Amino acid sequence: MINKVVQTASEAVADVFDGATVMISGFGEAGSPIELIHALIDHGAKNLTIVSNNTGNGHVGLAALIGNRQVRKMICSFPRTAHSVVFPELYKKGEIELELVPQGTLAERIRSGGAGIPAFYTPTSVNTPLAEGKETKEIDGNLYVLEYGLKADFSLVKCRTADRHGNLLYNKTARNFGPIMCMAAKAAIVQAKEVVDLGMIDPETVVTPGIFVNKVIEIANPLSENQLIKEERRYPWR
Amino acid sequence: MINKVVQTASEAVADVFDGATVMISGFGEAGSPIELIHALIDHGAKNLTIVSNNTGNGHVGLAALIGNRQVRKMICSFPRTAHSVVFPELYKKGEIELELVPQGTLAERIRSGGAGIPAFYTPTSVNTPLAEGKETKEIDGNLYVLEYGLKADFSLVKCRTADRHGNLLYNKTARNFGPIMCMAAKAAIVQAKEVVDLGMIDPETVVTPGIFVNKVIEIANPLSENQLIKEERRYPWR
Amino acid sequence: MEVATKKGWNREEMAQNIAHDIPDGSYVNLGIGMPELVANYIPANREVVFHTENGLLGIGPSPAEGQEDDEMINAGKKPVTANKGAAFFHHADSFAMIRGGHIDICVLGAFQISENGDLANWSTGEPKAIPAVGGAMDLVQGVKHVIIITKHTTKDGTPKIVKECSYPLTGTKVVDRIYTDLAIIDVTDKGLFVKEMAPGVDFEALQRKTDAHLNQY
Amino acid sequence: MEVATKKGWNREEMAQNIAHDIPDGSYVNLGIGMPELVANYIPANREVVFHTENGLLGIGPSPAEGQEDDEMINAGKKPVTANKGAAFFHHADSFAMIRGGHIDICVLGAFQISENGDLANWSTGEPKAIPAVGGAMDLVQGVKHVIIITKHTTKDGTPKIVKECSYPLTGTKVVDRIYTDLAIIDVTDKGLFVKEMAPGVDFEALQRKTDAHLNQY
Repeated sequence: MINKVVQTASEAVADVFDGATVMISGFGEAGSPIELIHALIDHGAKNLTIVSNNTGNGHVGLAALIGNRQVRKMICSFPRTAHSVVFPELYKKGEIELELVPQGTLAERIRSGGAGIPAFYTPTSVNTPLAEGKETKEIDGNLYVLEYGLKADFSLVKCRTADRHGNLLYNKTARNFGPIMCMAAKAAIVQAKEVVDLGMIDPETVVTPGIFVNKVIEIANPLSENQLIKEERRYPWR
Repeated sequence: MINKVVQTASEAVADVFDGATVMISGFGEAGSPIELIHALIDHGAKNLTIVSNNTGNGHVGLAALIGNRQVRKMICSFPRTAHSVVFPELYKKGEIELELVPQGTLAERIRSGGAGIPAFYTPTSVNTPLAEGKETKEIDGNLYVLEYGLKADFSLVKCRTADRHGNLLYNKTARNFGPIMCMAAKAAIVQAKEVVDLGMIDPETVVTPGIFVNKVIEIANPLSENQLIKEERRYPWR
Repeated sequence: MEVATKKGWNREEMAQNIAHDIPDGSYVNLGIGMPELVANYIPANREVVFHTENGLLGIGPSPAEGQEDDEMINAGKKPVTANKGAAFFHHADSFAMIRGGHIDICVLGAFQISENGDLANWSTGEPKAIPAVGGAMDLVQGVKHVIIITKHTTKDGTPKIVKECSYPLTGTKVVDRIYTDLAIIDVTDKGLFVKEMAPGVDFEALQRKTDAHLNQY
Repeated sequence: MEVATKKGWNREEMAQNIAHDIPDGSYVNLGIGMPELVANYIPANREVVFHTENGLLGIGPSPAEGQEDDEMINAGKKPVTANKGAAFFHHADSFAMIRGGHIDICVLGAFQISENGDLANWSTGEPKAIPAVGGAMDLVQGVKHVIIITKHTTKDGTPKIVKECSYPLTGTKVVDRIYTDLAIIDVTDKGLFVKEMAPGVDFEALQRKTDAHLNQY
């Protein structure tokens, strides 16, 4: 019997170890698995390498994880956004590492990691500072940069609907990095707004097949990061 | 106004030129765009390079296209299947070229062609005859083979449902190569069992977004390749 | 001649100039900021599909106040809606559209554009700045027509269209056309050619505000 | 000793041996032909998800006669059904599952297996034969546990488990375990180890029918 559903967020993230690489879904506020991130803050794993498009907002979610000094290194495409305050401060003090990756290359590296492709050539970043020190190759008269697949020990992902096999549906633009991060992780940990009975998800519409998912937790009423930022909340709650 | 729907199969394939590379969806009998292939036989374009997983069955569809001597070269993973008779005969006579590609490498090369990835490394075929003459690279202690993205001038694809923007839904395992072949072609030509009004396809369930599609034709009652083979039919009909 | 500058196009007119040149049926990606204005001026008889790299084709009008959805945003993290015929997809598929040459046009801002079409628009290279690149490098490499919308000079009058970019590059030989407040300029293999000037702008004045050499058709 | 051969396991028993060793919750890909039998013998208290590389996870039982669907087939082009919890996907995603190490077990046939786990199962190398590879090379590289189901020898008694393969290779050092009609053999870094023998088979007889060196645990 396959049942990937667990009962608490702390159980979902219990296996995360010090030094792990953790991918976190979301683009800005959309698709960020805030309850799982907060459970990881409670859990306390340190020296993490985090792969996520941004660096979090305000003092909740990913920003709070960074603020709690659990993150050694960020791999992302856009570390400064309107509400990003924690990462910039630590970065300027030299207290957190940054690997800056063009957004499409980041997505493709994650998808490649999940698809067993160790490396690929891309036109993106050719002749720019982000290609410095990287192998290049001329193919059909054009120059390309070699980029390596990215894998993770864990992914924390938010979705809309899940079943006990881990089949997933997403909500609108909150889909973003979720499907490829599930693919690229040894253990994909997913928070779903609803867990439905097996057979309730049409096989034609499954976005992430369960084979890519390891644990599912239902968070029926996830917090709104936007709302928490407006209210200037901080995690751990004080 | 975007309206990719055309009225006849011959209009759909009218632009195919001699020497073109044409991808054809389908895995065995499932997902083969038989009406579009027959229109291409009527059209008569020659010296084609065809990318398709198999080489067709009996004397209809892809097999009939090959039998009509329009194909110079096949790029495929499994050229001999139970009902494949035309290709083997020509191949043994040295009258058609074959590029044999492992099935997963074929799929990834097509996807890469569509995604702007000119080349990638894969573990598949390492130390086998199919890697001979290909570049290899050691990454993290393992050996990988360099494979190149595949693009096409045209793709002929079968799907279940389409709208005038070219958004597509597929039917069960007939999905197979359709979505990636739409991506990899300069012009993706699609036969759909039904064309529905714009807005009838839920944006969350779109499998092929219309951006990858150029022409759509409704074939409400497509022929069954299995049935034609049982009946020993031949195209052109005689 | 200083009068000419003031007679240039304003932001809305610059966006209109671009919108006017976008053919019916195009797939278009708009960068964050000034490029977003372009969507407001597509002529009513044209159907243009807007792509946002965070995973949506078919962006519709901004939602009414109170109708915003945290999980329905564009690349600039602003609330959007979806038109009929829209599609959602994940990031790798979204950038397959970009890198794979499926988007017809993107409209981006710029710090500098060189006379051979190099673009610098992601970093001023200041040592203390936090670098952030987003999808800019993917867009300039993959999209068929890369269009720049920018003021012709910086606020202090420094030319943005230069012989060679001094800021870190986003890509080399990638820009196809530049729409400024003063002119519309094509980037060609033979150099920069002025396609159109704003009312009241003359060629000599335009050249003086431009570091790179300008040609007339 | 010839009697021993006849006392070996039959095809169904070979498939049962494999099914018995597939853990609850596994994701499994079955090759075309004899491997397909394995699906019939999964113990009722285990939930195993079967993958077919043409684009389906969650294969169910064969359809009733008259209920077949041309567009619902497995890799062997046979009609199948889908269980609750199934998912359809395209070929690139399907092989991402395979190549990316997401499938736990695959069961394949073989022409030859070498003592270091090399596998030859796609071509006899005859010059006039039409080569066909399908997904075999992807499966052996990507799947976590590669299991072979095969008669111990060819019909004329030639060993299939050999020191070195003479047929064109599918992959090197890829096989984890071999289930034959005579024995179950582990491929380890230290060579081939016999895990179990069929009733009536003794080690010396088994070794005589095997070109490669066999070890006992």
